[in-house]
Amino acid sequence: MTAIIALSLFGISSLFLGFWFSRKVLQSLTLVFLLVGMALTAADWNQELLWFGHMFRTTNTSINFSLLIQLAAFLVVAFSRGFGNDDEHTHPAEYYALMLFSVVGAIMMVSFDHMIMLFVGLEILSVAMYVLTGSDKRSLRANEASLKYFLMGAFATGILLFGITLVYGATRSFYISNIGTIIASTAPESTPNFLYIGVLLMTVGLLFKVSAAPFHFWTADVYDGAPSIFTMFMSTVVKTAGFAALYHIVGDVFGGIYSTWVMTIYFISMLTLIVGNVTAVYQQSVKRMLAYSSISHAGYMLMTVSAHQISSTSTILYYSLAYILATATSFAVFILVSDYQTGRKEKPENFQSFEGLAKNNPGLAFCFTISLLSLAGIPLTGGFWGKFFVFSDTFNRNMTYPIILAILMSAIGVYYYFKGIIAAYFKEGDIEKIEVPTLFKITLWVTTLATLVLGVYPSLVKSIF
Amino acid sequence: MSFIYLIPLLPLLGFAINGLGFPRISKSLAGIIGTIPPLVAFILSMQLFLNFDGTTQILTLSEWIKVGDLSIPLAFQIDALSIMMLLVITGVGTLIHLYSMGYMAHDKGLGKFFAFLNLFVFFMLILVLGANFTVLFIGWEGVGLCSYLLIGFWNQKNSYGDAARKAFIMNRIGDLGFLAGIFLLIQHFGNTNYADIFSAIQAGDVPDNVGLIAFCLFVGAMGKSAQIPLFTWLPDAMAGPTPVSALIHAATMVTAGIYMVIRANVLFELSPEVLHFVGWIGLATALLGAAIGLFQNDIKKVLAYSTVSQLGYMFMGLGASAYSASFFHVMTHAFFKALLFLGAGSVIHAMSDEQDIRMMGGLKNKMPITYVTFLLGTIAIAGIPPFAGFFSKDEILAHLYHHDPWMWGLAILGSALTSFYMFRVFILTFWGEFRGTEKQAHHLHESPLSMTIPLMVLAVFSVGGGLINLPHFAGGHEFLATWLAPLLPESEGLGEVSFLSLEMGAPLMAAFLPAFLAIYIFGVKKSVPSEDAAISGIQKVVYHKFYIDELYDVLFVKPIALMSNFFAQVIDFLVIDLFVEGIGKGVQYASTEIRKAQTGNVGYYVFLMVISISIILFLGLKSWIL
Amino acid sequence: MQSIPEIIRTIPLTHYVILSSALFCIGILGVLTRRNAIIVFMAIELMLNAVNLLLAAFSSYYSDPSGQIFVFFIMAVAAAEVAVGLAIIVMIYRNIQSIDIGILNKLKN
Amino acid sequence: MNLLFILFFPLVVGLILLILKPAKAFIWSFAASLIELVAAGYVLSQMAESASPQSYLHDWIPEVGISFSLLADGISGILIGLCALLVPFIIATTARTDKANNAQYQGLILTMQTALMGAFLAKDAFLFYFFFEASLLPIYFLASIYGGENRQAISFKFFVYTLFGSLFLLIGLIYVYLRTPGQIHSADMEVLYQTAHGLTAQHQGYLFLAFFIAFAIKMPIFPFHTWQPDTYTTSPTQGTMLLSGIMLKMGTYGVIRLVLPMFPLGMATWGSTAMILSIVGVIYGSIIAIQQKDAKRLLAYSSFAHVGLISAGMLTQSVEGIQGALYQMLSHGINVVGLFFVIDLIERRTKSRELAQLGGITQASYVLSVCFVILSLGSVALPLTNGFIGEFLLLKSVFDHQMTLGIIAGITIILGAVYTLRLIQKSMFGNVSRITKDFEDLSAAEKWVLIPLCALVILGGIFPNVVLNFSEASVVQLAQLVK
Repeated sequence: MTAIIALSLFGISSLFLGFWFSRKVLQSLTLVFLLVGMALTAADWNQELLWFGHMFRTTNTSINFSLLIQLAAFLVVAFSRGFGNDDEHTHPAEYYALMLFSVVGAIMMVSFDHMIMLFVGLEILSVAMYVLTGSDKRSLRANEASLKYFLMGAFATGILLFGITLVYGATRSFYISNIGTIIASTAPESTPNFLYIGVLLMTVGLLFKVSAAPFHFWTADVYDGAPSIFTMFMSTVVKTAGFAALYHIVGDVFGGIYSTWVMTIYFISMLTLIVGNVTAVYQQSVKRMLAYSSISHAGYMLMTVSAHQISSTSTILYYSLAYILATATSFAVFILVSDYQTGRKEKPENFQSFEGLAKNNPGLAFCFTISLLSLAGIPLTGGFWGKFFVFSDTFNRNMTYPIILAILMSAIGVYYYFKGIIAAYFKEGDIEKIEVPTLFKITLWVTTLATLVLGVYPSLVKSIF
Repeated sequence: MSFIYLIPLLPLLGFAINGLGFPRISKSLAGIIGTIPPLVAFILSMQLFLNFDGTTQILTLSEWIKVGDLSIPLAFQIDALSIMMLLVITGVGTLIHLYSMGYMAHDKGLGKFFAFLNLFVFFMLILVLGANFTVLFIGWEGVGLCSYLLIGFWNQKNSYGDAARKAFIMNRIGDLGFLAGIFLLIQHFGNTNYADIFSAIQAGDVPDNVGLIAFCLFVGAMGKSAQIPLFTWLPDAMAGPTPVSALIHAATMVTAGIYMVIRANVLFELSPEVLHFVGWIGLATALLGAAIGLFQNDIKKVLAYSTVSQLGYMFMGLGASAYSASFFHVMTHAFFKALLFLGAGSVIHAMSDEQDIRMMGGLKNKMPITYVTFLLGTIAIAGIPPFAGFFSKDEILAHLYHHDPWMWGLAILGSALTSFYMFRVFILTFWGEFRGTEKQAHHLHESPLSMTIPLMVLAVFSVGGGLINLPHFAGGHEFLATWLAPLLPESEGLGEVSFLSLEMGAPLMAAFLPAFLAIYIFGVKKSVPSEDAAISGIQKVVYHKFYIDELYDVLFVKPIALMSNFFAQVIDFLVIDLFVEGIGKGVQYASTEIRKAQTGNVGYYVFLMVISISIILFLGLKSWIL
Repeated sequence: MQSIPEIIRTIPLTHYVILSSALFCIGILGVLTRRNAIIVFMAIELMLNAVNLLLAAFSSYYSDPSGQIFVFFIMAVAAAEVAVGLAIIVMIYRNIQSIDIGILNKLKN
Repeated sequence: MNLLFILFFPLVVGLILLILKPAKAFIWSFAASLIELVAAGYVLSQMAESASPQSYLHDWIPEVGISFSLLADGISGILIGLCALLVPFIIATTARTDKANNAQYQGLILTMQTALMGAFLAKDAFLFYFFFEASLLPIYFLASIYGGENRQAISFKFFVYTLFGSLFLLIGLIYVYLRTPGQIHSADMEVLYQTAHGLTAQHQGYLFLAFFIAFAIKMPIFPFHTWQPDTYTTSPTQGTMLLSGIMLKMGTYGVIRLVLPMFPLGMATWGSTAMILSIVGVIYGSIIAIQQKDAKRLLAYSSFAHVGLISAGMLTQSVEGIQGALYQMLSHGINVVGLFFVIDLIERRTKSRELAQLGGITQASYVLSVCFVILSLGSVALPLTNGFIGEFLLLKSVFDHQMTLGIIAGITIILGAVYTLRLIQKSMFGNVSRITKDFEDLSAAEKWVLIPLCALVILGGIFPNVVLNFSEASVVQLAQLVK
C-alpha cells in the first residue's frame, strides 16, 4: 500500500511548497498528488496483499473504497477556491496538506487489518477534520462547530477504544482476521459476555462517524458551522471512510455473530431515516438541509449493512459513489451561490438565495437540479440505482418494514430536495451571471454527467464493484 | 338488390353536401339538394315494395365489431316490416322536406336544417333496415341525436336548448335499458342478429331471463316513444321547427319503439307479463296524454299530447299482441298526425309564429286549403269512419275487447277525449272570428304551394289510408296483416263483428259525441279558454301537466345538482384531499417537533448519546445473556 | 520475588474490568456534568486512561505485548488530540472570553 | 432497430431543442413528431402484415439481470400508435401561439414522448418503471413553468403524489424480481409472470395492492384522484393533453401489462374491490362534472369518469374488456386532445373558460361548433363514433362480469350526456355573451388540427376492426395467461 506513504510524503512536501507557491499552483499540485495516489492504489488491484506487519490488508473492496475516497478528495480540492476571502491570512498549503493527511487516515480506515490501524487512521482523519472545521478562525460559528466536533469526536473515540479493548479481552487479538476466526471457533457459551458489549461499543463508535441517529447530533451543527468546502469534505470523504470501516467491522469481522448487532443496526437505520428526512423538511438553510440529507443517506446505507448480503459491499460502493458525486455537485453549486449572495442577502445560505438561478445561470441550475434529483433517487440519475440496489438487498432479507419506511421517507425526500429545484427554476429572483473558474466548471459538468451516466448505464461501474 | 344500399346512403350524401356546403350553398339549392335524396329513396323503396317476393333477405356490408367470439356485422334486413317502414319514412319524409322548403324559406340556417333532416332520415333508415339489434341501436341513438339537433335548431333561445337536452337525456335513459337488453341477448345468443335469435328461439332455445330481456328492450321503447314515465320530453320537443315535429315527433322517430317491439315480437310473445305491462303503460300514457291535451292552448302542444296518447294506443295494441293492428295505426297516425302538424305549421306560419289558439279563430276563409286538410286530419284522428284513423284505432280496440275488457273501456274513454280536444283545437283555430292582433290579421295568407301540396297529399292518405288494412267486415281483406303475417305470431281471429254490437258501437259513440260536444261548446257558444291566470282547480293541475315536470325536477334534477356540489366541495375537497394534504402537513409538523431535539448544546447531545448507548447495551444484554 | 505480571495476575481479571469500567463511567459522567470545556476534555482523557488500564491488564494477563503497544499508540494520539483540542479551546476563548460549552449553542435546529 | 429509432428519435430532437434552442423550434418539433409518426406507422404496419410482434434485446445491467429489452406486440402497439399519433396534433396545437417557437417547451414535449414511448415499449419490468417515473420530469417542468395560477404547488403535489405511488410499484417489482429463478435474477416480464404465478394468494394480494395503487394514482381511480382536476386545470393545454391523452394510459397499460397477467390470485381477492372503486369513480366523476363552472375542470372530471370505466373493463379480465379498454384508450386520447384544444381555442379568444361567460359561439364559428359537437359525441359514446365501440365493449364486459355493476356503470352514458350537452350548450349555443360577441372564426391552421381529429372520431366508429384485429391475438394470449 504505497499510496498512503506517497500521500503522506506529498502532504509534508506541500507544507513546504506552501512557502513558495500560490494557492492555484498548490491546488493543481494536490490534484496531481491525488491522481498519483489513485494510480498507486489501483496498482494493487486483484492481489490480496498484507503490509506493515500484517496490520494492513489491501483487497479489491478496500481498493475500491480507497479510490472512492481519493476521488471524493479530488473533487473537493478541485472545487476549493479561496479559503475565507483572501489567501494571505489563510494558509492554503496547510489545508491541502491536512486534506491529504486525512485522506491517508481514511485509506487506513478502509483497509486495516489490525485495530491499531483502525484507531490511528480514524484519529488522523478526525484530528485533521477538527482543525479544518475550525479553520475559519474569526468565525464564531466555525469555532463552535469545531469544538462540538472535537468534544463529541473524542468522546466517540473513547467509546470505540473501550469496545476494542473489550473485544481484545475476549479474543486476545487485535488482528481482525484472527478475531473473526476465533469468534467462529469458540462456542457461544464459552465466549465472555463483554465480547458482545465490545462489539456494540465499537459499532456505536463507528455509527457516530457515519452520523447515524441517535449519534447524529453533531452532524447538522458541524456541517453548518464549518466552511462549506470542508463540509463537502466531511460529507463525502469522512462518511465513506466511516461506512467502509463500519461494514468491514460488523460485516467481515463480526459477520459470524450477525445476530448480536443486526437488531441494533436495523432499528438505528430506521431511526436515522426518520430523523434525517423528517427534520430536513423544516430546514430553511440549504447547508443544513444537505446535512440532514447526508444523515438520511446514512440511513439508507445502514439498511444494506443490516441486510448483510453478499451484494451489500457493491451496493455500498455504488451508493457511496452516486452519493459522493451528487453531494459534491450540490455543494459546489451551493458554494458558488452562497458566496455570490453573501452581502446581497442577509441569509445567503437559505433557499431564497437560489431563487431565479436558472434565468442567468442555466448551467448551474441544471447541475444543481441533477444532483438534487440524484439525492432524491429519481430515475435517470445514479441515486435511483443506489436506492434500487439498497431495496433489493434489504428485500433479500425479507425486511419489509424498513422498505415501507424507506419508501415513505424517499417521498418526503422528494419534498425537500425539490424546494431547491423550485427555487432555482420557478421562483423570480435577481441573480446575474455568476463567473465560475474553468477548473471548477469542468469538474462540475463532469460530476453532473457522471451522475447521469450512472443513472442510465449503472453497470459501467457496477461491473467493477 | 344492391341499390338497397342507396336508400340510406342517398340521405347521408345529402347531409354531407348540405352540411359541408353550409353556408356557401344558396338556400334554394340547399332545399332541392335536401329534398331529392328522400324522394329517390322513396322511389327505390317503392321499387322494393313492388317486386318483394315475401322472402326475408339479409345484406351484410361488412364486419363491424369483432372481438373474441363476439361478432357484430353491419347488415341490412329486407322484409315486409322494414319495407313498410321504408315507405312511411321516405314517403312522409319527402313530403315534409318539400314542405320545409317553404316553411323554412326565411331562415338563414336552411341549409343546416336540411342537412339535419337528411341525417335524420339516414339514421331512421338504418334503424329500420338494421339486421341486428346493434345496428338498430345505431339508428336508435342516431335519430335521438338528430332530434336533439333539430329541437335545438334555434339554439339561441336557451329554453329550446334545454328542451333539446331533455329529449336527448330522456332518450338516453331508455337507451341504457335497450343496451342492457342487447347485452343480455349477446350473453345468451352470442350475437344480436334477428335471424339467429329468432330461429334459435323457434328451435326452442329460450333464455330463462327472456322476460328481463323483453323488459329491457321495452325500457328503450319507453324512452324513444315517449311512454310513461319518460314522456315529458315530447311536448317540450315542440320547441323545434314544425316540420321537425311532424316528421320526427309524430310520424317516424317516436314510432321506432313500436317498430322495435313488433320486430322483437317473438321475444315479447314469450313473456306475457311484460306484454301485459306494455299494455297498461300504453293505456296509462294514452289517458294521461289525452287528459293533458284537453286544456292545452298551444296548438302544437295539443298535437304533441295527442301524439303521446296515440303512441299509448299503439302500445296497448302491442300489449294485446295485436301487432299488425298497431303497425296499421303507426302508418295511419303517420299520415294524419303529420298532416295535422303541417297544418298547424302552416297556421303558425300565417300567424307569424303565434301558437296560442286563443289568439286565432276564423282562419277558414283566409287559408282554405289548410282549413280543409286540417279538418280531414281531425276527423281521421277522432276515429270517425271511414277515415284512416277509424279503421286502425278500431282494430286495436277490437283486439283489446277480446284481450281485456277493462283496457278496452278505458281506451274508449281515451278516444272520446281525443275526439273532443281535437275538435276543440280545430274549431278554436278556424271557426269564429279572428282574435289575434291587427298586425297578424293583415298578413294572414294561405301558405305557398310547396307547403300546401304536402298537406293535400297527406290529406288524401288520411282519408284513404284505411284501405291499406281494410277489415273483412268492411269488405276489405286486411292487406297489411297478411303482408306482415310471416313475421308475426298467429293472432286469434277476431270473429265477425257487426255495426250494431257494443264492440262496434262504443268507439263510434266515443268518436261522434265528443265531437258534437266540442262543436256545441266552442262553435255554437263560442266560448274561449280563459287566460292562464284565471285557470284554477283541477283544470289548473291538468293545464300544468299534473306538475310531472316539476316532480321530476324535485326527484332527480335538483338532487343530482346538490350531490354534484356536495361531492366536489365536501367529499373531494374536504375529505379526500384534506387527508392527502394532511399527510404533508403532518410531516411538516413532525419536522418542527423533531428538530427541537437539536438544541445546539453539546452536553445535551452527549447525554442523549449516552442514554441511547445504555439502551442499546441493556437490550443487547437482555437478549443474549439473560 | 514475583515478576510484575505475576503480581498483576494476583488480582482477578474481572476486578480490572470492573475498575476500568467504573473509571470509564466516571469519565462519561464528567463529560455529562461539567460545562467547562477543559474539564470536559479532562473527563474524556479519563475515559481513555480507563481504556489504557484495561488494555494493560489484559495484555499482562495474556502475556501478549500488543495490548501494551496499543496503549502507547493511544497515549500518542491522545497527546495529539490534546494539542488540537487545547488550540481550539484557546481559539474560542479568544473570541468569546469564555470556555463554557453551555453558551455555545448558536448552531441548532 | 426500428424500435430503437422510435424510442430515441424524439429524445434526440428534444435535446437539440433544449440545448441549442434553435429559432424555428416549431418546425423542428413538428417535423420530428411527423417523422416519428411515419416511423411508428411503418413498424406497426410491418407487425400487422407479418402478424408477429417486434422486439429488441440488449444488455443493460447484466450484473443484476436487468436487460434493455423492447417489445411491440398487439397491446403495446396500440399505445405506441396512440402516442405517435397524438403528439403531432399536440404540437400542432401550439401553432401561431407564443409557445410555437419556444424551444424549451417543444423540447420538453418531445422528451416526454420518448419517456412515454419507453414505458409502452419496455419488456423489462424495471425498464418500464424507469420510463414510468422518468416521464414525470418533463411534464412536471411543463406544468410548473408554463402552467396557470398556483401552478407550482399544484404540479408539485402531482409530482410527489404520483412518485409516491410508483414507489410501491418499485418495491412490488423488486419483490417479484428477487424470486425469479437463477443466481442472477431476471426482470423480463415473461419471467415475472411465471414467478408471480407461483406466489401464494396472500402475497399476490399484497403485491396486487402495491401495483394497483401505483397505477390507480396515475390513472387516476377514486379515491386517488384529487391531484387530477387541479393539475389538468392549471397545466398548459399541451401539458393537459399529454397528461390525459397519453400519460394516463401508462396507468391502464400498466394494469394490462403487469397486474392482470401477474396476480390472478390477487385479482381474485382484490379485483372486485378495485372494480367497484373504478365504477364509483365513473359515477362520482360524472356527477361532479355536471356542476363544474370551468370548462377545463369539467373535462378533467369527465376524463376521470372515462378512465374509471376503462379500468373496470380491464379488471374483468375478459377479452372484450381488455380489447374495449385498449380501444377506449385510443378513442379517449383522440377525443380529449380535441376537446381540450377546443377549450384552448375558446380561451385564446375570450381569455375565459367560465361557462357562465360563454355562449353563442356557433353563430361566430360554425366549424368550431360542429367539430366540438362531433368530439363531444365521441366522448358520450354515440354509435358510429369511436367512443361507442370502446364503451360498448367495456360496458358489456362489466355487465357480463356482474350485471348490477354493469347497470351502474352504464349510468355513465346518461350522466355523460348530461354534462357534455351542458358544456355544448353553455359554450356553443345560447346567445352571444359580452366576450364571445366578436369571436373570430378558426384560422386554417386550427382547422387543420380539428378536422382530422373529428375525422378520426368518426372513422374510429365505423372501422374499429382495423384496431381490434391488430390487438386481438395478443389480448387473447394475455387472457389465457390470466385464466
